[in-house]
Amino acid sequence: MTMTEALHLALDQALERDERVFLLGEDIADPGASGPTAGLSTRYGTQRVLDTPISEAAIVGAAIGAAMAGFRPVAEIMIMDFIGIAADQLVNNAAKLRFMTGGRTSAPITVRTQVYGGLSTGATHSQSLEAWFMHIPGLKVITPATPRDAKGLLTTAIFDDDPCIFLEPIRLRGQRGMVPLDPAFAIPLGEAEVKRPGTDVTLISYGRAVVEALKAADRLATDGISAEVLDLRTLVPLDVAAMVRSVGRTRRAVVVHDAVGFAGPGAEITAIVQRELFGTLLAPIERVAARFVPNPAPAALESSIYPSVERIVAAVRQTLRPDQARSDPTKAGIRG
Amino acid sequence: MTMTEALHLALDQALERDERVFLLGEDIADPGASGPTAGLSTRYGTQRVLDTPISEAAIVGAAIGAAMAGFRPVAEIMIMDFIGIAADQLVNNAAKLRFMTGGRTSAPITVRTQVYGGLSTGATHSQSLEAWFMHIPGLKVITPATPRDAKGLLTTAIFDDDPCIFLEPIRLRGQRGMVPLDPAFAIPLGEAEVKRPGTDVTLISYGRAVVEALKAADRLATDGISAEVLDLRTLVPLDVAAMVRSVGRTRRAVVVHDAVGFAGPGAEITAIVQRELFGTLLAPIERVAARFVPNPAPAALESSIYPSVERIVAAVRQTLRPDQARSDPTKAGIRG
Amino acid sequence: MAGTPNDSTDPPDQPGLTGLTGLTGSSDPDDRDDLASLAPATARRLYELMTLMKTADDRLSRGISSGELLTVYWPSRGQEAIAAAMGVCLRSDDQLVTTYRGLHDLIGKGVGLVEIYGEMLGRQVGASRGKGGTMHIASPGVGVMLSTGIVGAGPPVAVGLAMAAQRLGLDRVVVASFGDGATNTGSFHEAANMAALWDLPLVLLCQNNLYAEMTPTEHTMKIEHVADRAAGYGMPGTRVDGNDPVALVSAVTEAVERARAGRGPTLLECVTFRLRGHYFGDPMAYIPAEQLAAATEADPVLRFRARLVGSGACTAGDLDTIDAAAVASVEEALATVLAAPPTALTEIDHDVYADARNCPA
Amino acid sequence: MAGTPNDSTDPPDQPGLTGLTGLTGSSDPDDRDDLASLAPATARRLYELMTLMKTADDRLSRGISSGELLTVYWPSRGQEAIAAAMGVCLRSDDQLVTTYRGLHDLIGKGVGLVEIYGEMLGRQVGASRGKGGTMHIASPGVGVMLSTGIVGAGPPVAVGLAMAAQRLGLDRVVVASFGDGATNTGSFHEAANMAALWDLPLVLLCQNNLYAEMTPTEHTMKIEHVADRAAGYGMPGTRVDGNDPVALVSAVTEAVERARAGRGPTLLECVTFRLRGHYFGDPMAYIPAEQLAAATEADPVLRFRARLVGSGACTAGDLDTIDAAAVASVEEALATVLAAPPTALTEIDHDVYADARNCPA
Ligand SMILES: Cc1ncc(C[n+]2csc(CCOP(=O)(O)OP(=O)(O)O)c2C)c(N)n1
Ligand SMILES: Cc1ncc(C[n+]2csc(CCOP(=O)(O)OP(=O)(O)O)c2C)c(N)n1
Ligand SMILES: [Mg+2]
Ligand SMILES: [Mg+2]
Repeated sequence: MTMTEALHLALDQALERDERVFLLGEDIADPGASGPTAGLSTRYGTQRVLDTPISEAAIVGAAIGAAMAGFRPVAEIMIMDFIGIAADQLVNNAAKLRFMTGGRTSAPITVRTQVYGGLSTGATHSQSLEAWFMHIPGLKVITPATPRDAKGLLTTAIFDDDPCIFLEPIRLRGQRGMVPLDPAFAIPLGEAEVKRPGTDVTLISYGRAVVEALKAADRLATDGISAEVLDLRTLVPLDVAAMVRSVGRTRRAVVVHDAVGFAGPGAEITAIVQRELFGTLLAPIERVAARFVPNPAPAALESSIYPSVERIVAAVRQTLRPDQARSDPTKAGIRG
Repeated sequence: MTMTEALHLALDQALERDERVFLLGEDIADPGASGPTAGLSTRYGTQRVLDTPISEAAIVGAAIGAAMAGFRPVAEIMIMDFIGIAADQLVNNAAKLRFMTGGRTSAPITVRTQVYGGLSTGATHSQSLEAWFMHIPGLKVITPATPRDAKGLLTTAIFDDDPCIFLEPIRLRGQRGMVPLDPAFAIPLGEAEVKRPGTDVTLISYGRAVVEALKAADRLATDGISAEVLDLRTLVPLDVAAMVRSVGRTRRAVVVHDAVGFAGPGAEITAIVQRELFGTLLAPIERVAARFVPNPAPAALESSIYPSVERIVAAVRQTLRPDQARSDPTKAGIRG
Repeated sequence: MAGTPNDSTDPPDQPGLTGLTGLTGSSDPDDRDDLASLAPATARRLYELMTLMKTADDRLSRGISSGELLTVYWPSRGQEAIAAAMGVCLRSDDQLVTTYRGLHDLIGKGVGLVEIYGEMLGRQVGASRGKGGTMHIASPGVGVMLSTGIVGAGPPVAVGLAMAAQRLGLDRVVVASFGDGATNTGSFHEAANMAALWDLPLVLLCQNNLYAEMTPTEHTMKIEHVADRAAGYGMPGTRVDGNDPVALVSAVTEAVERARAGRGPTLLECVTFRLRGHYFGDPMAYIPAEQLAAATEADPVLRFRARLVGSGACTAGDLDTIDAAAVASVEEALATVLAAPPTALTEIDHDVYADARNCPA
Repeated sequence: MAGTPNDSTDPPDQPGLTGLTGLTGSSDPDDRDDLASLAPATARRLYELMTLMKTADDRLSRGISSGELLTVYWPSRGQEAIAAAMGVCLRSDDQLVTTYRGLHDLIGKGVGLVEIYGEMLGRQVGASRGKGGTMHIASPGVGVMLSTGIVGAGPPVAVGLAMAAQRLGLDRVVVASFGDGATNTGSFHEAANMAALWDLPLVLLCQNNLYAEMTPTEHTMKIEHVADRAAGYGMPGTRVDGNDPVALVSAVTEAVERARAGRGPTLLECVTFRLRGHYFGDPMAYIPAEQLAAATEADPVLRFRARLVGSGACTAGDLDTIDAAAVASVEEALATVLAAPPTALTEIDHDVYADARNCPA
């Protein structure tokens, strides 16, 4: 089934199985709904699949309140670029409630949000802001790359006791794959998966970029380079052991993601790996990520800012250059 | 003069010198004002130093609109934890206007905000969220550590043609130093400064943590270890050349900041330096930052989460250990 | 009732068709047509603008359907009267903040079709050299300062623009144009409060088209009239038939003059309908058939045409000439745009900062 | 006028003293005292709560001034009547969302003083084992679900709690208590709109103390009465003398019963004054001397005492006994807290996630 169908199935089964689950968001109820929620209000009623006003702060706030009272709300922020409006509720309430109340309250909400990058919708409908939420203690951040992972991770998120931000990359919505139908199927958070084994270099990735990394690995294979593709699946919790295992073997790493590179998730991954594997690495860790620019609207420009097979392959080749030491500091340009 | 006086002076001189400058924010006008804005509305009138409703989104939005029309507004977000409420305006308007309109409009605003960490005010009045804004193309991020830098950088920010986020760490407000009185005194953005020269290790820092880094350097000196303290002063633009110059010489780096470590500014700094200086480094880059936890209210708990002289010294010692290679990947624990 | 601004204490409209009953696009049959209250040149200009807007909108729809044009687009079709009224009531130095559904507003304010189409189609001749796209068109030369893709993000910026006008001692006015759904956002509230507090020269112009995306307005607010929100800020709230250009000119003029005179903002609710749904290609399955039929019946462009001819203000021939001119302008602009070079890849390297050297790697 | 809820169409109060003229803390001298409308036990309970709140507040102020106690604190002193009215009107399963200025609200809802002081002073016996601090006290066992340090952040969460009550078919009511300044936040607006839309069992209780930090309310909103905001959401808005416990009981009861009966939310504006300024130690230089004098004169605790005695409902001796009991409770709680161990350093390792293994390094 497609990614959208997998997400739909996860929501459907969660609603079916547990009265505490309800969905709220803009345009998620029939007949207007499209995407993963289409059909659900017809099946479960508009009390359990609830259209809201355009009020992102209150959508997340309301989810938090209901969660504190025992529900398992799944809030939708239609497109991730709008999540700033709900940032205060996520950061100052959801993330911190458990700690600030010494465990007396908590906010086990799931916030689903679509990443629109790649649709030519311009700079305010394209951002991938997961780095923000990684940085906030108390939140979990989930980014599936396949229909199977989407179903398994969303199911886990909904029933997880902590607030989860769940990213759905729009460019994957039509992607197909086998998905377990069992409602009990769930994938634990914090377990990366090797999506393709390899020996020469590890491509550490997540979300939409995994698809690109896999294509790059195919391309590299034709040149006799064996790339392992590690899909992190969740950024918090982060499976450091899996990264260290893989890169410990391949001794080279390239981090690939659709978020902007600068101060992005790849920075943290790189910082961890350089420390854990210092002396083992044969090359500096490279990052291939969105360029540091607001998303341009035209498709040709937009696709040029994202990780592409070409950019990934070039980065891998960089890690394979014989002499990696750059001992001449004067060579480094200003980035400021 | 103190940091507060230096900030006051920068604002005063900017108001004096340029009719386009005005200030807006909550409780910034006399007789209620305290901190850097105290006295300014008495001097320049409440049209130029304007109290606003508690409306962070509209405060920043209004600053943007006025800036588009030729003004140089300085908006205050009282405490950085509240900046989430204005995040949408910062991210989707201020940062992107110039690009989205092909240069036809721009938002040369300055957003001053205080970082309250260390005041025992608990988890929602303590955060240091500069990493968020580093990640957004189009914004500049400024973090002075001394009264002199505060004055010089704030002056530059106000007259800079791009939107600037200016952090004022509350723990530095009473710190004293020499400050040029000349209204023309300005420090260019993107130039780090060596606050203390050294040869064995570079402490890369900014903001309040610079003070701790300097203390740690003193302590290390008594043990014969010579630490260079590099104050970045601005995170965007980032002075990569200065980092490479310094670490290229010392061949060891410890990044020190008050923001949470995970996915924090130090991650980007580390990722850059490991790449620029691969093969030159004698040890993995260490990070000393706030622990991954909402700020606890009690002073004893709170101070234990921040970089301290002890933690910095321990990290430096770690970089000085003879054998840095960690070739056994199984030793690495799960961080997920 | 139609033809003059209604205040917000009118009795509630029929459920399910909120506001639509007021959408006649002409005065009550019993009354004398108050078209006569407009100067003939104004009436003609309104029609010119409305037909140009309709033509520009229809042409995009046709081009996208046929595969000739590739863009994303949120049609304004059906909301012509509101934008045309702004067009005739605003001075060129007055400023506008609009949204993704801005085509008509942009045309009304005087943005050239080449700039608009060029931006939508990713051409170097676009308002932003094609980089911003459909949702983000600005043309400060004619006062269009911002179009936002984020619902509710415009009013706070409009507050700042109005503060600037007030500070500069200029008598220019700022209009923030947005939808009914936008009034549920916190940004709207914060901005409206500030505007009233500081007596800003701002018109908060709500184009209440009865839906926000696929959700009917009555599913997102309990109140019947958006204009009722004004009381909470201490500004006047006015509700007007958004399909009646004559009523709109009167209501917009009143709000603009009030702002221009330094008497502060107005919340002006203009009740209308999106005839093509939310985005281009929207199947509109969520719109009840009778509602769509009634709205189509109330098409402001066709109604205004009939009214102009019926009242003897213009002949059908006059209006045919205007229509033909609109088609010619639209085709000419489109041809120019299609012949123009696509946005250069190197555009990415500009305009992130004033000085490109500030960009991190 | 005082003594019964005033609706929001009352004539505006005197400028500079917005609302204060209504703050008599008793009925008009001409009227019969409507104290009689309360059951004697209720009147007595109100006084008990008010004096306990005042004593708890004064004790903190004294302790901080003398250096005995070290904490940050936003005094509620002067707002006792409102919290006491909630105390007598709410059931223990009703829920409350309050703010940093929550001391009185917490006491009214039944949170123990040891939990409150313990949290403020960073002791293991605090509501959150001292980790949350003054601004973030919750005690779900008695219905206190959240206190927020972020102005405006509470109402959206209260909406969710009220949704939960409605979904569960419970007749419990949620009260969101916040200040006048909070009604300028976008969060308030979004929450109020949702609450009205869905007929939620919620009371939006605004403690209008005429200031937000150092800024008088009339500098941040054009309207005279916060209650006027209700109209924009389609809910009733009521303004009441927030220093008069009798009027408050009636107004709170009405709003709570409305919510409990499934008839939706109310915006209840209770006009009062912060007698100690914004934070403890606030020099209050920004408060006009006459305003402070008038407010001190209208001290709700002293006024209510005089009224109880004056009407013959209680003897001064009765009330002295109650006062003495309050002092004893406060001293006992404080002694317990001061003897309790400080929050353990290891508390940092708990409650970031349900399972600590989820924490990154
Ligand atoms: C903050 C935000 N939330 C959601 C969206 C998605 N969205 C785009 S248009 C729209 C409906 C807006 O309705 P309204 O304000 O009535 O304007 P209309 O489209 O009807 O002109 C929504 C929900 C958005 N762009 N921004
Ligand atoms: C979003 C936000 N902005 C600013 C502040 C700083 N602040 C704390 S209390 C306060 C005033 C609140 O006034 P009001 O809502 O009237 O409540 P009161 O303190 O008078 O009880 C402000 C501005 C904050 N905590 N949160
Ligand atoms: Mg609409
Ligand atoms: Mg107040």
